[in-house]
Amino acid sequence: MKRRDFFKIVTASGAAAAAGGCQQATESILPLVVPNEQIVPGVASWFATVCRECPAGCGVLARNREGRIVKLEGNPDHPVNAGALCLRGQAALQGLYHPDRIAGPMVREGSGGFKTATWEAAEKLVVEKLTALRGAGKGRAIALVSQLESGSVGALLDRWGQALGARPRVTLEPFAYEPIRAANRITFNRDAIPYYAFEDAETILSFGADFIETWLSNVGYARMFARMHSFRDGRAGTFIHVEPRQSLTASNADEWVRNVPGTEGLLALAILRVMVDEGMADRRFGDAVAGVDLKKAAETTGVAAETIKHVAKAFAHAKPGLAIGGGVAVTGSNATETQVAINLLNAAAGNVGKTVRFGPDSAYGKITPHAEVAALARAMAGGEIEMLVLGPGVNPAFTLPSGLKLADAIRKVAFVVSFANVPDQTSELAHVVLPATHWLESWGDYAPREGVLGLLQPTMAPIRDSRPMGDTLLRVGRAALGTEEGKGPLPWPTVEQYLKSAWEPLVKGDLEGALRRGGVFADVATAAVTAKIAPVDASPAKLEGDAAGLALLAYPSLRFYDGRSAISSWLQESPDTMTQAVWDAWVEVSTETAQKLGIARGDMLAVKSPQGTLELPAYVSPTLHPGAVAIPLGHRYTPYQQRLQYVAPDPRSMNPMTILPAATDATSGALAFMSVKVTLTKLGTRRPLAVLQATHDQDDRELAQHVDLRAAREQALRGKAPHEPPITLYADKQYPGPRWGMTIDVDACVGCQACVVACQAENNVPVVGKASAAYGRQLHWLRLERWAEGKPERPTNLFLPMLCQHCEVAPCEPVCPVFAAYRTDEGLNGQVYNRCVGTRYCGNNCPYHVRRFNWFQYEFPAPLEVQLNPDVTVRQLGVMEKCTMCVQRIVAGKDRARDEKRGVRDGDIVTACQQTCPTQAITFGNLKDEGSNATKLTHSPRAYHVLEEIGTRPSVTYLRKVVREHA
Amino acid sequence: MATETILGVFAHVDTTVRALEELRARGYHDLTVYTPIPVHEIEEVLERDRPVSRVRLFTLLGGLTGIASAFLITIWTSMVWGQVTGGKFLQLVPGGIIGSSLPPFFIIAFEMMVLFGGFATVIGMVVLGRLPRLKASASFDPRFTNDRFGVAVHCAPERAAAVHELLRTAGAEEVKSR
Amino acid sequence: MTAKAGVGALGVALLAILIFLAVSSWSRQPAVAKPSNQPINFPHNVHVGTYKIDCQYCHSEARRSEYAGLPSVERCMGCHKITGAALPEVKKLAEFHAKKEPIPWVRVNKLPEFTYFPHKAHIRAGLKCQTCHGPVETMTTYAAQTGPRLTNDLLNLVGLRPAPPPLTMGWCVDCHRKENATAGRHAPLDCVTCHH
Amino acid sequence: MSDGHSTPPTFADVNRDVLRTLEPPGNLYFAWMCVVALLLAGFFFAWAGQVWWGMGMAGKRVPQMWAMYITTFVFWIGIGHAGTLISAILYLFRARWRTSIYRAAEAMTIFAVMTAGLFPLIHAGRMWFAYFLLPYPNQRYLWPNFRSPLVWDVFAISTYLSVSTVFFIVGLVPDIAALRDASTGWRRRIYAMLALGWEGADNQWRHYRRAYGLLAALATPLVLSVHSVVSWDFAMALVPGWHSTLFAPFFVDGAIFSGFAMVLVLGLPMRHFFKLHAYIQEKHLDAMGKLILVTGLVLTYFYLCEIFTSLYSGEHIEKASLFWKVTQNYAWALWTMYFCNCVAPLVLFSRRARTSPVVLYVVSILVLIGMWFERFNIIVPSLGHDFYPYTWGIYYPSPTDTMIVIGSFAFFFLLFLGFIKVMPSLSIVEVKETIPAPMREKAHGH
Repeated sequence: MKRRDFFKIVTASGAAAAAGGCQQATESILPLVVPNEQIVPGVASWFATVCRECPAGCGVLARNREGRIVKLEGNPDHPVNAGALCLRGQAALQGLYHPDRIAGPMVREGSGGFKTATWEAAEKLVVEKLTALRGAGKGRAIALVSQLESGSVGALLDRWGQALGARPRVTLEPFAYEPIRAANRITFNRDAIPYYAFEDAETILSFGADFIETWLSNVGYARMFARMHSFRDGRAGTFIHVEPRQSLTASNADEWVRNVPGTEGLLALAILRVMVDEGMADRRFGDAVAGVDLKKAAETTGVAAETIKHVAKAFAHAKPGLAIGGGVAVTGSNATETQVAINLLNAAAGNVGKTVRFGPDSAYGKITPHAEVAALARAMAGGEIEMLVLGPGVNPAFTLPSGLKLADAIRKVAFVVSFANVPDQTSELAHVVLPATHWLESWGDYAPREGVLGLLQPTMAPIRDSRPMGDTLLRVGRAALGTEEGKGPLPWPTVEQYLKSAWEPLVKGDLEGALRRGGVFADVATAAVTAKIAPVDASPAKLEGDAAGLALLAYPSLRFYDGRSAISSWLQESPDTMTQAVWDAWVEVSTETAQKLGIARGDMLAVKSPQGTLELPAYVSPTLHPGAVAIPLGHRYTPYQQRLQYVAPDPRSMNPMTILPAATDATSGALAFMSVKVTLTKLGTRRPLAVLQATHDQDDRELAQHVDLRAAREQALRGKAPHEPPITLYADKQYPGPRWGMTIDVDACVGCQACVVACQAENNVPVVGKASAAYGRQLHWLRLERWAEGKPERPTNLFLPMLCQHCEVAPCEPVCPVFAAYRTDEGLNGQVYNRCVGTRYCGNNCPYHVRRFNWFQYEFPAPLEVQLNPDVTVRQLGVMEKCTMCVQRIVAGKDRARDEKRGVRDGDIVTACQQTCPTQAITFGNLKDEGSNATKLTHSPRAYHVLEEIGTRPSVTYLRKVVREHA
Repeated sequence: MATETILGVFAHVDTTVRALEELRARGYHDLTVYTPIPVHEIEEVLERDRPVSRVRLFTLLGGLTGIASAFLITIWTSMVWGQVTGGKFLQLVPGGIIGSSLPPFFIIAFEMMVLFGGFATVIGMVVLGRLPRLKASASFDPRFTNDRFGVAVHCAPERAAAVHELLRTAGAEEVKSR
Repeated sequence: MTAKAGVGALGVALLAILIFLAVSSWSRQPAVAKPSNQPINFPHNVHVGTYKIDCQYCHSEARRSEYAGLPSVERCMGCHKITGAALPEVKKLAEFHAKKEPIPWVRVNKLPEFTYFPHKAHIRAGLKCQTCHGPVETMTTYAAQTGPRLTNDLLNLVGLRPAPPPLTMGWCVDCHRKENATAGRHAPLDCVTCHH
Repeated sequence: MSDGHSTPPTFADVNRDVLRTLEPPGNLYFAWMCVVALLLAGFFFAWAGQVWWGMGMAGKRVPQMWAMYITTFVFWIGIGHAGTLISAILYLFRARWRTSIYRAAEAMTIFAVMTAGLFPLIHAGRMWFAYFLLPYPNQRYLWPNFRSPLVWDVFAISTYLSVSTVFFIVGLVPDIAALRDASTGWRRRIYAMLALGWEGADNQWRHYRRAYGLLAALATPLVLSVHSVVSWDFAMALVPGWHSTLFAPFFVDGAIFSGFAMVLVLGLPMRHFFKLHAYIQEKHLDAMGKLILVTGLVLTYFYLCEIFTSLYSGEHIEKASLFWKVTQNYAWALWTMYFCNCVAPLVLFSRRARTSPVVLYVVSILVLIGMWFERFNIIVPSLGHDFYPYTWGIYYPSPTDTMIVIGSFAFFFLLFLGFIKVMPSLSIVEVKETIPAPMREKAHGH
């Protein structure tokens, strides 16, 4: 298995690694003892499973080489993501192969640290505790907390709890969208979170719903959003977004309405008011908005009356439209009211049943209400709980407001069992750690919404001494109950048997098929609901703390969700699209505030709330509402803590949760993230942010271009003007075979960074760390640029995925003294690592600066090196590298075609970035084949080349973004 | 037949020249003249019946070789495995050479011309000047690299006396037979 | 004097040749590890030569994978349960099988890490294994006789030793060119086909 | 002889005076050598670190993938121009004042080019594969890319080094012969070997003069070509601020400019310490001063052209690059350059300045600084603000960078200081040619 060799060599001596090779160590190669039918060495096999990085539950295909997973891709058959995957899903591998993964069971000795133990010993402790408690009849003192498990696994956990007489299980998800449930109870009398049919909407009116980042199911909804919004044969939907901060989602809006934080509800009602007054909605809705006066509303919300009016028009005239709420809009003390108002908007516009579909309800509806979590916290603090069992993926000590005092409460619990497989803030408080297998190593199932059941199967053998939580619980449960296998309430020997028996009725004998498809998928009929119209309290959200302070917007991070993904160094290094910052958290401060306090980017600020203070570097943003500061959730320095790799760990917390009170939404009792006003003070020290993009101003260079919707329509009708051939003295190169090319639709790109991480995973791109990244030494082959146009306070944002343009007249090639950079016969710009001497001339001469240089010998700390793609060379220090258009996939695709004795067809070869793109902005294909999608798109009137005037004649064609007239 | 060498050591250029003129007049042509520096007057006398140094021939040939080899290697290498760089390439097709981009090769050619030419020149000088000589010639005297001029006359022994006389009258500080 | 110069020139020329040989052979990637003792003395000549077993019977991955692969211990035992079970070397095999342990074969052929060589494509093109691996059917223990090292180069130069398949890039390219020219194939000559 | 102005020296004086420069050096010399050796040690230490840990040890980044190494490389190549210019071109023009300085200048040339030659190696990410750039037959059938300016460099610089060295050695032969005849013991034996048995016989002189002339004729275009080729490293690239047809003459002129400055920086102390006033006279200084002045003015003209063209081009990106250089982060470097290269040499309009060693010395130092910054300004700021705004950035030199750049000077001075103690730093023969040949009847003399 030759591609594995370099692990030894690289770790041994950098100089001799990838291209040295003069020395030869004898090494042994081991044959299998018994051949494994599923695995042929050197040939990838794929296993379908479900991504558990967040509750969205996307389908995943895991690529297995020689028994190890090297890449994750979306499952095309899965109804939620249909082949796409977000950056967090792509980075799940880093959790699987995390260097800090817990090696085996650990037991705390007295008050001191952990010491490793055998499974038997560790389980024995748990059993003893369980039996003792049951013996004392204190079953209720046992609490079981897990992440959202909507399928049979959840049922098993509940059954375990009942069998032992424990408290009802608590499923802990910080982002539970309870107010939506509550509001639906009120308006539609249905306790559920519906399916929002973006694809059918003409206009989407979003109140803070960050559906491109984290809201409900970001991949699924981003996909559907692209379908309704991106320009296709002359038609394109409209998207209006209301939020005090320009989030990534907001920056994709055709119109971004910046409102005073906490006034979304009022704004919604004002819009409804206009609709009623102007006869765009049924009179009956009048009583819902009886108390709302447009002028006053305009003042309080800080949104001009005209804006409200025309938003109302745009929304009401859409057939159908869709209004959604989420993010900061529905996490205030008035969250439920806000969502009720939004529901009324949908009802008034007649969207219910069309774009708002009850029936295929989201699994989020099954999350334990926050009230119960709070109750559990109180119980623990009161000493009622004597045994706490924490499932993998739950980290309440980090992901819940410190106002709940959860960490202290947990410390009060006599016996805490954690199933975490990577140490986190909560497992540190445990007494026994029984590392559960990573979801890629486990059996399980997950139903993201009604009718969709995804099945999890082990895609590889566990790389650490960890066991499925289910198995452990079954074993200790039986031991505690004194029953043996096959009998009693917990008869199943392992969770695998349990699941297979549970699935039997669903898969109807065809388990193989179901596993191959990745689950059992059915359509669920839309349930009819009627809206109850009642007056809504339109008062803005109440905020604790200094009245003169700034509203704190703590928002879920695109990259880390609630922080569970922060262990991935890939994600730490993939920039936040809006700020382009990596490896650090920041507090976003509006320009006005910055000027008042004399703050520059990188100045350390103390963010003070009644709960405490948080010290973070400032990021000055011209777009943020002056009355607010924003801090992303989920940031923590965790990658490779034990090795102190990549970034100097900072003792100070970066988690806004530490300054949030235990505030709740009055009506639903849901956790309120927007609940406090903070004051800023400048500390005088600095912590420069690692920001990858030097400037967001294109300086009139038209790198990312846009076209007006009307113009785009005309062009689409007229077609593209024929492109005159370039003038040259020399004969052009002829391509005997195919000529590869790529098109990227800037209009479809939503800037979600999935492609960046996918590329990193596919091409063995190393992680360089904060210092290097800040100094222009990041190695991403594909980078996602944000270019801002127009007024700085409300810019039009253009997202430009920039990768090697594979120019036909490539400036990098002729300057290379050794032909390491050259033009292949298939129109690629080849880069031969083992020929490269490292003069870096090509890097200077590339006008796009997409060439990356190996400044050091970058490490892949064990066991991360196991993830490396065997088909891609790991580059040695001192060589140039860059996007190869996944040449290894091209080779594989041609090989497959030759096996089938045919030529390469369109779609045979899919690059990693294209494969994972939720909005299908990227198309790869043969430009000589007139029929290929890529070629068709290059003929589009919107097609252009970046820096065309230089005459490099790139093989990557971009399609202009279509901007709406009023944007 | 045995010849004798008579060496005259001079302190001045004009005396040396006078001696040479005398010698030539008397029909002595087998002379070796040692000077610390090249002196016009002396050269004039000596160069009268000598061809121009053939070093320049070496230079010419060297230069031409350089040019030829440069074009050979550049063009040949881009034929045997011509990679396309920046859309430029050099390819042999039935119709002849296409896509050719020769200009850069002239630079190589120029440099190689100078290199080969230079080396050839020195080789020429060494070979024609009978260098390197491993041991000093009989009639050489260390002073000749400092401030003295030497005239060594190779003649038949019987005429030695006459040469002695001639050199002394011409103004030699010292005359000796070797 | 001129004779001396001639000798000197000759010396310089020889030196130049030696340096060139050293540099060029050093700059090549050794394709082959030095022969070493295998855990089991496996006689290819018996299996391939005497019993005419097809290479791909044991190296069965060759036709479908990048790697030629090694026979699983199971497969070896398939025959050796009965055949030659008494032989000492076969006993060793039986032990491994009994212990359910893989056999730690010492690797012989190895291309550098930056070179992608798929056996599959070459088998598909009908290439004989011997073309690259030498006359395996005659080898008692399969270990490459010679790699492209300076000593071997010199020995080959003076014809004391037949040049083995050197598994060097130039050698690959030669074959690809020949095939394209004569057999009208489309063996790729793009650098990135093998170096990516 | 403290004052050589009264009576012209005789041939014997010349030998004596020149040989005197080879006498065992004093403590000052050794002190100098120690400093130099120390810096050199640092240089190799830094280099080793960079090879071991990677190019990241130097402050390079995107977009400045080239920075101080190439800057210093071009600087030294430039220095390497005066020598051959003086010895070849001025020889062809029969500029007799060159004789007293040309030997030192040539030595300087060779050592400067050797120093410069280190930098491509230091700069390469995998210098252990640098031999890929040489066209040598190999089993891979791979050859260098003759379209790459870097390969032109390889040819130009290696040619320049070899030809200048040959030229230098040829010039040395008769002098070494003189040394041989003046020295004894092992020294004599070594010199005897190097002198190739030179005797100053008419036959030797005859071919010698011809060969020397031809070499000069070959070297002259070479001098001009080398720095043109180096300039094409930049001119052939797309980078705004590089992509200019102006570069070849611009670089050559700059090279001569800095070269002469360096000749003075080395020559004036030699004149002082070795008491060579008889040979390096005021008229020589004056001539050098004039040359510096002229080349300086030409350079100023080129600067103006550069600015004019980029303004006149109407190219948005070109202009943006220019304005950024003039006003933003690196402006200080640019203005330093303008002062040192355009303003400072103007004092040489006065003859008194041209003949005052102190003034000349100060101006020369300024010019050297200025010329180093010229290369810096061409490379670093241009790259820092080129086509693609996303990657605009500022380059910060790392300790490794600095150590290696400083060390290169140490390397150069080590070679030069060594040279002046083993070889005649004045050409015995040519100096003799300049003074009247000894005549018995003075009336009949020249």
